[in-house]
Amino acid sequence: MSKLRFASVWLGGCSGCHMSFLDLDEWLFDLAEAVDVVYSPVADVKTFPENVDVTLVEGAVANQDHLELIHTIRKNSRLVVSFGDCAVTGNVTAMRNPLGGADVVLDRAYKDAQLLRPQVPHDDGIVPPLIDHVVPVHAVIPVDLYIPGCPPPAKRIRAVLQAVIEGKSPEMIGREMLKYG
Amino acid sequence: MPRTLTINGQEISARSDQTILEAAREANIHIPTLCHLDGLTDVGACRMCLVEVSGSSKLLPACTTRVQEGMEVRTETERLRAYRRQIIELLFAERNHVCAVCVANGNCELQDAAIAVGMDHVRYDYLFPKLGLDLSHERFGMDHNRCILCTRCVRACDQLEGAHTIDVMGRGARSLIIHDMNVPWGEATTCTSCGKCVMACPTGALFKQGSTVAEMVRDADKLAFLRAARDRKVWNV
Amino acid sequence: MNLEELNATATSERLARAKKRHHIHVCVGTACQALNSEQIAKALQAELKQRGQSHDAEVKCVGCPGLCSLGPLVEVESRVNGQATTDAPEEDRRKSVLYQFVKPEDAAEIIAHLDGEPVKRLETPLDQPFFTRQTKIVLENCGKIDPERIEDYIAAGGYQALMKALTEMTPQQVVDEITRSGLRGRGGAGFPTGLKWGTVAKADPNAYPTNVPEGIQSRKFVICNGDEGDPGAFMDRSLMEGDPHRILEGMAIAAYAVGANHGFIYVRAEYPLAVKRLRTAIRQAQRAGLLGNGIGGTAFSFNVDIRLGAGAFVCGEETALMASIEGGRGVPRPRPPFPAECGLWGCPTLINNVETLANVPPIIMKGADWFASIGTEKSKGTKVFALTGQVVNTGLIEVPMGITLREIVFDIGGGIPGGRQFKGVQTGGPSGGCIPAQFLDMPVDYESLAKVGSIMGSGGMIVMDDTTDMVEVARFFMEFCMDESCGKCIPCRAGTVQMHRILTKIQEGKATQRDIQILEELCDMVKHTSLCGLGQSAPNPVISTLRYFRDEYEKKINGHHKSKPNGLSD
Amino acid sequence: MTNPLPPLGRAAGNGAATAKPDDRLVSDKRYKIIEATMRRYGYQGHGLIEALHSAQEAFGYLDDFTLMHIARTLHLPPSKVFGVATFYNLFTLKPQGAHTCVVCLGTACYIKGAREVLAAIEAEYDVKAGGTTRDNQLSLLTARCFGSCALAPVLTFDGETIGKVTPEAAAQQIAQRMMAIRQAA
Repeated sequence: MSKLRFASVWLGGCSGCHMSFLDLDEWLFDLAEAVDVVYSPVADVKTFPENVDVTLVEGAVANQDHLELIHTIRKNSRLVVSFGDCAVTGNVTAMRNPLGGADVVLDRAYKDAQLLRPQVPHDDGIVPPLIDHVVPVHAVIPVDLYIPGCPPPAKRIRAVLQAVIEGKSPEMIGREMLKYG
Repeated sequence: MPRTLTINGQEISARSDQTILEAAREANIHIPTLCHLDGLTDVGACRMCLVEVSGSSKLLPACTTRVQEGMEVRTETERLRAYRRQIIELLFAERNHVCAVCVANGNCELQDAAIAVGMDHVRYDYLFPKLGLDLSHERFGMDHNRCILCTRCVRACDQLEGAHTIDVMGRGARSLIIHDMNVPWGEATTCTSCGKCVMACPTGALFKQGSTVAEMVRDADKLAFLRAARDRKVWNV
Repeated sequence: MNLEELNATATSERLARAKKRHHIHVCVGTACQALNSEQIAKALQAELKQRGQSHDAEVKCVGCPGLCSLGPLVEVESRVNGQATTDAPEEDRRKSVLYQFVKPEDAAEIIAHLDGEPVKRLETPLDQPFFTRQTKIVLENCGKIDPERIEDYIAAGGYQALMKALTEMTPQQVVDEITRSGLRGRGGAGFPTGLKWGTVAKADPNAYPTNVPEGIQSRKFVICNGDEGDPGAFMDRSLMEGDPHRILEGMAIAAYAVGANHGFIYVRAEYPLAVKRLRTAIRQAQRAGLLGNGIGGTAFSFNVDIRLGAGAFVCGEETALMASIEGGRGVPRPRPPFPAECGLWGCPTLINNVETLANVPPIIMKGADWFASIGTEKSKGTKVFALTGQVVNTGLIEVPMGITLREIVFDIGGGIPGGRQFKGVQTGGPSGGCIPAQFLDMPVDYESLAKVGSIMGSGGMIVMDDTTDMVEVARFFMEFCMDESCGKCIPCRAGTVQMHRILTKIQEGKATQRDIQILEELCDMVKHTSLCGLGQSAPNPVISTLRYFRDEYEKKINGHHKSKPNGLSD
Repeated sequence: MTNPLPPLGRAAGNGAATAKPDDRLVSDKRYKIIEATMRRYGYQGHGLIEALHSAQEAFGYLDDFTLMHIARTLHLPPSKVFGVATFYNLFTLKPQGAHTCVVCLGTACYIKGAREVLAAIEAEYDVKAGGTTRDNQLSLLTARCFGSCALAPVLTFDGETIGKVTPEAAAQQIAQRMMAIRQAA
């Protein structure tokens, strides 16, 4: 059996889901037998490759870069997995939404608390512009699988990946697999 | 007069004054609920307990429908499951339910319901309304972001405590739980600070001050106990 | 007032009326009044006085004769040959002229032409299909009598049915008569009225715990539902404004039949004129001994109170309406128990719509067989519709059940203005559906309308031409339901918001095929799980426009949000 | 009978700070009208909506002080009174402008362009539906249907019905009426 081309991306989230992924401990060796990691925050690859079999997406869509990347991911991946509560629901990343648009948050972060030359960084290429409304991944592109959890426990991640490697749909049933938070 | 009926094909008997929900629970048949709480009157609002009854074209709420002789009830059809999941999704989309930062995480009827209906994601747009947090009461707090408007607190305050400090203002999606005339809870002069509303809350909307993520302890059973003790007058004083 | 006194009043009133050669009727319904019709009445009166013709002609302010689009309307009814008699039906020897778009300045000309040829520039024919194709039972007095004078109503045969019921019939006989007539609820759902009456009549007032307020002496109640909330519907308003006593009489007969001694009329506060006229009518009826204790010299007592709505569409739902009368938030509760067994303050309660009750007196007077001879097999009698939208003749019409939509829109309504094409007609308001042109020849009755995905509703009928955007219509009604949802049950409270959101996305060109699928699933769920009729019917406008005008939705869809096969097995 | 509700003042914001509550009940004759309504219903809870109607008519809106007064007199919990007052569209808790314009958004008006009429007035007076102009001269409201569909689109200005309005003429018609009233005064 040829190895699956595996990617994981980190959008608007805290990287906790990736930490939980690393909690898979020695099973990671088994995983390495079954997949090639072609893109990941823990691998030094600059552009999202083509012909990816499965992509885990951590984090919500919160800025322009995310928005562009997520479309590339969809185009280049057979299977897109919303990985963790931020990707599935928006979660903590989206808690800024009720406050209004991006400016409110930017002002709070860069201006309100600054005494010396308060300004929002704005030069091109310095920071990606925030989008006004943080949305979960499936609000932008079709998503194939969802792994809730903040972060999803390692056991849950393993159960999903195990099924995917075997070419099956994971059974997302019960507390073990579905509890949010 | 006992009544014989079937629920999911299982034959059970019940008293004529029992609801389908009560009869089902006695027979260990689970019917999901959100606005129901033992000890409070039922309002049939959450629609989670809707069941199919032979001969009725409409779905009936198990919590307010009395049993009848020969009734054939089905509680777990594909259609009911699909509806229940939609209802739970609507609730998650309606307000800002963030399990990760909620006092009720791991101890929440809404979270449990999401698991039970198999909600792996929400199909509807999250609305992200801007809602308040009331920490003016010295012992309790109210976070409207987590409220599902089940009115269990309203009924607990009215029917068990007798204070009716809590009610609902506005209507539709703009409905909001209020204290007295929409004053900060700490200024609500009719409140006795008894905490029954906090016990009644199915989510983390009402909580004890000082509790943090996942620290909420549920003691809704106390309310059923109070009601039973009162109705049966077990304390002879 | 007993039967003899009633008859005496009727006779003397008719005699007084016969003495005048000309009867000038000025419509003072809400629409005409908005166009200054009261000024017209004053001007006509002043003109009569100035010309010294007051003995010979009278000006009467009357309810709505129906053709609101030509208002203000003035009708002049004149005796053709000279002599005043009371022995023969005087209508035989009278002729009428109808004037349209009348202004106060026209008064002199109208009065000057009383005895001569009609004023041609103002005249509109009375033999146009708008009038000739109608069958007036419920509206027979609207536009004919002064709604603020009980004598007018009595002269037109009013309160005879009540006296007949009280003195010649047992309550059971009244219920039987209504049952045999085949009358069905005119508020929307079309529940058989006789069956409802029978249930309340049989209901035990002690079956449920009750808490009737002090000062109200009744263990059963009759409620007249005048909370006409459907936008584009004003049948009940016109009835309450134009013939209030008929409603009181209907209520009193209903109360006698079911054993109630107290009734409430729940009226929208947006109808101040209707409230005023009903209040006047109640006062007059009480003074005449036709309401109150010992009605018409019998042992039967019945009092009526008016309760005002306060701007909540959901209060048209019967359990919400009762919650509102009790002074609370207009929030519905699950049924059963039905109001017929456990209603207002826990008492058995009969709730009927205004138009339903207005049908009662003629059924009692003329008999169930007469009523059952009108209409179709399952839908008896007539129905009043408020015909509005893109149609030449807008206004109030009463037609026999079973008439076709084509007759209503093209004959009575005069077709579509501006040479445009007919596209559809919306019946049943926010709870109803849009009926496309292919069903124009369908008979209008409860079953046929339901079959094509709409409902009879309370009687709003909005005609739409080919410029109408059907997705926008669906969005409009969804916005209405969203705003009017009481918020108690989740499917209606949150479901309408999401449906409205998707419809808005479609209108903004931001929706995908997937959104339409989610919309349809939501429609199905909200329809079947909502607590009350508002939620259960809120998806109807979407469902029916998706059924008949799906291409309009598809055209606005932006791309396909479809998953490609992902290679996983289940 | 002892009153179960707490004294006015703490929970009731408006007015309580400046005048003693009971003074206001005595000095403001309009409370007599509300009193009469409540008496008609034997000071029982089912008279709540009628009492609110009468207060709204007397004052133009319902402030906390009045709501609390009604709650006390009818022996109802303040939260219930507030819940009812905010459930119904016709009750308002904010003072209205000197003049009120209500645009009907019923179906018949809607399909004949009521939305455009509303937008035109909003633009002309720089006020959103449901709000009042900054000079407190005009409150702009919407209604679900006046039942005057034959005159669609319809609006009312201080209770007077104006039918068959157009987006172009609506603002002017309102301005004319406001001007006329100002000149008369």
